[in-house]
Amino acid sequence: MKVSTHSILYNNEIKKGYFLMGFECNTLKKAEPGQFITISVDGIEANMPLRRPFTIYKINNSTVEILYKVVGKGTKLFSTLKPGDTINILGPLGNSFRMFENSKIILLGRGVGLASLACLGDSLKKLGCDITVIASFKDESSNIIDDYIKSFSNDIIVVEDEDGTSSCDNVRKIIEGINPDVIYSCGSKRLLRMLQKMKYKSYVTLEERMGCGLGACLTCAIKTPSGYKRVCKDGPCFDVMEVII
Amino acid sequence: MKVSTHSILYNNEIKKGYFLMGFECNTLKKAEPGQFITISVDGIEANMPLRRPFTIYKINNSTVEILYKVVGKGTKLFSTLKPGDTINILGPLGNSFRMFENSKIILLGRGVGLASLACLGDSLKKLGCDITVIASFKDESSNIIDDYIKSFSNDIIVVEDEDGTSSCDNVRKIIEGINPDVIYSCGSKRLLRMLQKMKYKSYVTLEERMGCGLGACLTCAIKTPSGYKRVCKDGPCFDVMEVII
Amino acid sequence: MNLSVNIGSLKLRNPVMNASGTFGLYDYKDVIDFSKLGAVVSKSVTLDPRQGNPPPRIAEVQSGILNAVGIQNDGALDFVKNKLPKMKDIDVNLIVSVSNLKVADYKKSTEILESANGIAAYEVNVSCPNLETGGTAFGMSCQETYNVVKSVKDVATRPVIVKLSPNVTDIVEIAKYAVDAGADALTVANTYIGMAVDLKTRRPKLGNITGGLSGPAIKPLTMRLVYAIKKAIDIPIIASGGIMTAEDALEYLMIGASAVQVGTMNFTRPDIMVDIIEGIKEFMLNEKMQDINDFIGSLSI
Amino acid sequence: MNLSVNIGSLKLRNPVMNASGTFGLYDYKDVIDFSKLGAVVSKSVTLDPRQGNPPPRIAEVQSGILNAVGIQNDGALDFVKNKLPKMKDIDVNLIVSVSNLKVADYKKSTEILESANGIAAYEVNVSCPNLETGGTAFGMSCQETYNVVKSVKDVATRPVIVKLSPNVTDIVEIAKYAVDAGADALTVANTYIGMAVDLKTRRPKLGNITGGLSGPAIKPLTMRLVYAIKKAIDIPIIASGGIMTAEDALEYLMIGASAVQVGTMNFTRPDIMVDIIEGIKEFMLNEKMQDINDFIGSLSI
Ligand SMILES: Cc1cc2nc3c(=O)[nH]c(=O)nc-3n(C[C@H](O)[C@H](O)[C@H](O)COP(=O)(O)OP(=O)(O)OC[C@H]3O[C@@H](n4cnc5c(N)ncnc54)[C@H](O)[C@@H]3O)c2cc1C
Ligand SMILES: Cc1cc2nc3c(=O)[nH]c(=O)nc-3n(C[C@H](O)[C@H](O)[C@H](O)COP(=O)(O)OP(=O)(O)OC[C@H]3O[C@@H](n4cnc5c(N)ncnc54)[C@H](O)[C@@H]3O)c2cc1C
Ligand SMILES: Cc1cc2nc3c(=O)[nH]c(=O)nc-3n(C[C@H](O)[C@H](O)[C@H](O)COP(=O)(O)O)c2cc1C
Ligand SMILES: Cc1cc2nc3c(=O)[nH]c(=O)nc-3n(C[C@H](O)[C@H](O)[C@H](O)COP(=O)(O)O)c2cc1C
Ligand code: FES
Ligand code: FES
Repeated sequence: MKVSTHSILYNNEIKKGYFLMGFECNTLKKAEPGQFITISVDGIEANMPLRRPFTIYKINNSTVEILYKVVGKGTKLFSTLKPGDTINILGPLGNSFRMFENSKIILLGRGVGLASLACLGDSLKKLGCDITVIASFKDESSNIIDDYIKSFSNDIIVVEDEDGTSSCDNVRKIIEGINPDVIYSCGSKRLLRMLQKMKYKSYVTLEERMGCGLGACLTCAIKTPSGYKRVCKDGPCFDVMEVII
Repeated sequence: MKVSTHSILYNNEIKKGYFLMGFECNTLKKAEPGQFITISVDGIEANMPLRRPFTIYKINNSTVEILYKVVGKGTKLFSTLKPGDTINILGPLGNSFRMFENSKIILLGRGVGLASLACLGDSLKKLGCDITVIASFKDESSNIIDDYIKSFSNDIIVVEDEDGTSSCDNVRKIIEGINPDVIYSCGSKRLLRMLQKMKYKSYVTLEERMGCGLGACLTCAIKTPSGYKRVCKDGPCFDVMEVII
Repeated sequence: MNLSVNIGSLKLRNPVMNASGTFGLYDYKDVIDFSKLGAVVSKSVTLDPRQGNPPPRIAEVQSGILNAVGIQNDGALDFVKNKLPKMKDIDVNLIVSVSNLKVADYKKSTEILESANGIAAYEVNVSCPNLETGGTAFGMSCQETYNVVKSVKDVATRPVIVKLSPNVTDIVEIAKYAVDAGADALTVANTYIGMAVDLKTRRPKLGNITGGLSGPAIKPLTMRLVYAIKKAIDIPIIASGGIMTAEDALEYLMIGASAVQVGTMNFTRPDIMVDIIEGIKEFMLNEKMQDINDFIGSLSI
Repeated sequence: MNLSVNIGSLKLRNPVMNASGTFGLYDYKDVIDFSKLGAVVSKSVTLDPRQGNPPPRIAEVQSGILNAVGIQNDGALDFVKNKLPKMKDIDVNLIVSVSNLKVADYKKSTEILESANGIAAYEVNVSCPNLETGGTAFGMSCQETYNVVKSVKDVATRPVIVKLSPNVTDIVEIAKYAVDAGADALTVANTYIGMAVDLKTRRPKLGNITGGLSGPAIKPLTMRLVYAIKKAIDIPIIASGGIMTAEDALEYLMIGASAVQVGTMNFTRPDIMVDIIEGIKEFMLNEKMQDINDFIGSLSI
């Protein structure tokens, strides 16, 4: 794990409000699925002192990608960056997902949370898994499924708020229909609580506001049966039974 | 006087660390010599909430120019702006120089202070004055005399720290040799104090740190025999006998 | 859509006004349309003329400024005679800020202002250094705050708003004394004492060495003060500290302020208050809100 | 070129260290070369383990952050048993921050730390809410500050640095009590109480509602505190508040601090302290300065 400055290779709006940023970064080459990086917003101008965390979306040799949604001041600023501009990166950070071979897998992503499961899907595929993506979106405008996600998916099921298919009830039925060995989830506390009540082995990657990203400041606490844990160091990947949401 | 946003036409480094910025601005068309504008640095990001004041360097119909030196965070940021970028301008502000017709004039400028006398020189020339510029610089690298200044000057005398010609003694002798009707000065408190002791009618344009620029906040105070005055509203142009430096 | 709010018996057409000392009166007619504002607040007026502090009086720091003007003004009599008449035809509530260095002067200057028309309310600034006790502000002591406010209330026929100092261990306690002395509302709060130095000259950046910190940097601090006072005391509060956008203003209203003052950001954009008022309207429209008073104090804990 | 400074009997190889709670110990070995730092300060340790405040515990504000971690830690015994040994081979002065919610606990936790090797000094954090008197910090009262410091000094054989709370009317008075109780040095200061809310959710941004403001926004405030204490009392001061660059650090040294702590900016750049130390060296080189101690307190008024 290292702090370093990198040139942006591309930063494309793949869908209104969603950007795919690529940069060269050797230190991230060996990052594992579920790990994340933090990016400094305005550096030592420090109008915005907190670094922003993003899951690694894709690693292609030394080219690393993140997929992010513009939600506030920081991501808005990132969205204006152009190829050749530099960003300051810290990573890889956090633990990674426990992975399984030759298993029946569901990746259950809500909104941009799906981006946090892409790298994992890619790796699981290489381990011989059969992968169904259940992608939950508000509506078509936030559907971020791209060729990369398609490349490792055996099946992709899109559920949406607009037509009611994204209800917990419906998602539960879909999952039970598939009867997977393992579920990985990101992006919805509602779905997480549902998984906690289901019988399947399930993992989740969590988001919490962060200070250091390195395990030192204890600001990224989430509740667990054994007290507070740190999303940045003990996570961001947890067994769903391990967290209290 | 108005707040308004304008596109930059050009922003050229005319000499290392000195920039000439031009923009279209109708409301400044009728500004008078010695008046100034203030420019907002980062707007309502407000990491740098104070607007920066600059004398109008040149007015050419609706194209207005300022000549500025990079000295701190604000001017550094300005120096990165490109044609098409916008700046927020407030002005014209302050009083203007009292002007005389058909007179023998000295414009005595120190460093970038000379920029604050250019517009004045241009106007005085049109009033039939004979103009000698005495330009005092640290060394050749800060000599900002350009074609515009040459265009209204009958004579230009450059004095420098390097060869000692910029000493008060020497400048006094040069002035006495010319025996002008009126002297206008900017950029040096040392030269200002010298002028206060000489017999010539002299005016100065002063700089002080500013809040509002509009006469309301009383932060831009300078001492005068009749109490504090406001550089932004009672000035920036003063009779040298009117100020205590 | 209703934007009007009440500060005690004072009715404002909307909750946005300037903070004292950061905005002009009649001479700002070119800059802003006064009839759009909730009120305007004058620069603080003292009984006797004051010449103020030596320059430099202002310095920029990260996301804020320091100032040490030293309440330069021509005195209460001059204000009534020469400044007030120029406001006659301007359609806006005028709140006159009253400040002094001796307790007795507060009463006298209020009496002078009482003799004049065209004033909607007083804002009593207790953040001035108290010369009688060696330079700490009245607003840093419960008893002195009480004494100052009482002396103004004794003669005032108009609403009295007390502007508190934030430089205290327990602002709630001081607020209670102000209210006990008869304050009709509180402005929370003035500037925070700060300092900046210049590495090159190795000198302080202000002639007065220390000054008051204002601007976006202080918003979280003043937010906490407004929240603490509102929780403890039932009195209208005008929030003053770091307001830059309509969102900032709305945040203060949400935690219980009845109105807000914009200070430093008038320097950044002299017409910013109009943008803030427009932004509040837009928010209400988006949230389908009929009356801003339904939003005031709507924070859920 | 000499960068080493003394904090009482504690000798530092340079004046730069981290602020408590914003930096890791042994687990930061990958991030920074500890042997380049003047010292490292541990996260505050309490007698009993504390689980801390509900999330969210951090929020960003303009040029700063709010935090309300609530001194989560595993207690003094665990610190001595499990954390301290891992620091054994790390070549840097370790200052252990001690905090508590009851006066008596300060003495007990110091006794536990006294039993261990590898500690260079204590930093007594009096900014914790005092449970015995209803939640205001020890550091907001002269007498309680005195009691806490005295109880640590009674058992400490190592230098005792007292970290003051800035949330007070008169910090100089409190500093005097700390010094009277035996403080060998002061850290000035902790975070400023603040608050932030979210317009969308209409809730506070912190689980604890209020939190401590830190970062560049507070620098002018803490500068003033350092200056005021230095003028009044002759004691070594470690400055802590808003340091972002070598210039910021140098400004604090110029007004009289003997060393500085970097807090929030470690989040922005985990290796920033090394840059700050390099920047100080560069400044000394440019100014042809042999000894940083000649620069300390060199402000001219
Ligand atoms: C481990 C992790 C992985 C993430 N991966 C992705 C990803 O791959 N793609 C993506 O679009 N987003 C991801 N996020 C969320 C992303 O970090 C936030 O959307 C982003 O920080 C918002 O910044 P902003 O300045 O635009 O928003 P603002 O609201 O202005 O941010 C202000 C502060 O809040 C913090 N913040 C805001 N939202 C969140 C959040 N949801 N979680 C944590 N901190 C937050 C920011 O870090 C910043 O400190 C991830 C978050 C975490 C914790
Ligand atoms: C009436 C007037 C006319 C001016 N005209 C010119 C001009 O034509 N060309 C030019 O190069 N410069 C001019 N200046 C000076 C110019 O305003 C400053 O150099 C500039 O504001 C520095 O900004 P900064 O952010 O780079 O420096 P910083 O030091 O980072 O500025 C910080 C703060 O100090 C203020 N400040 C810094 N230096 C000065 C100064 N000398 N006078 C007033 N405020 C200052 C800034 O406004 C800002 O508020 C003028 C100043 C005044 C008052
Ligand atoms: C230059 C300046 C002058 C001020 N003068 C006064 C004053 O005369 N009386 C007063 O009560 N407050 C005065 N203040 C404080 C402001 O009214 C306001 O309370 C403070 O600046 C905080 O708000 P802000 O962050 O929006 O600026 C002054 C502030 C500034 C910046
Ligand atoms: C997340 C966080 C946790 C902190 N924890 C402690 C602590 O445990 N003990 C303490 O004395 N100070 C603590 N502080 C205060 C810092 O040590 C420091 O004094 C303060 O942040 C001001 O410095 P800065 O502006 O450089 O951050 C903490 C600050 C932050 C931001
Ligand atoms: S962000 Fe600091 S411990 Fe997780
Ligand atoms: S800058 Fe406000 S009065 Fe001059």
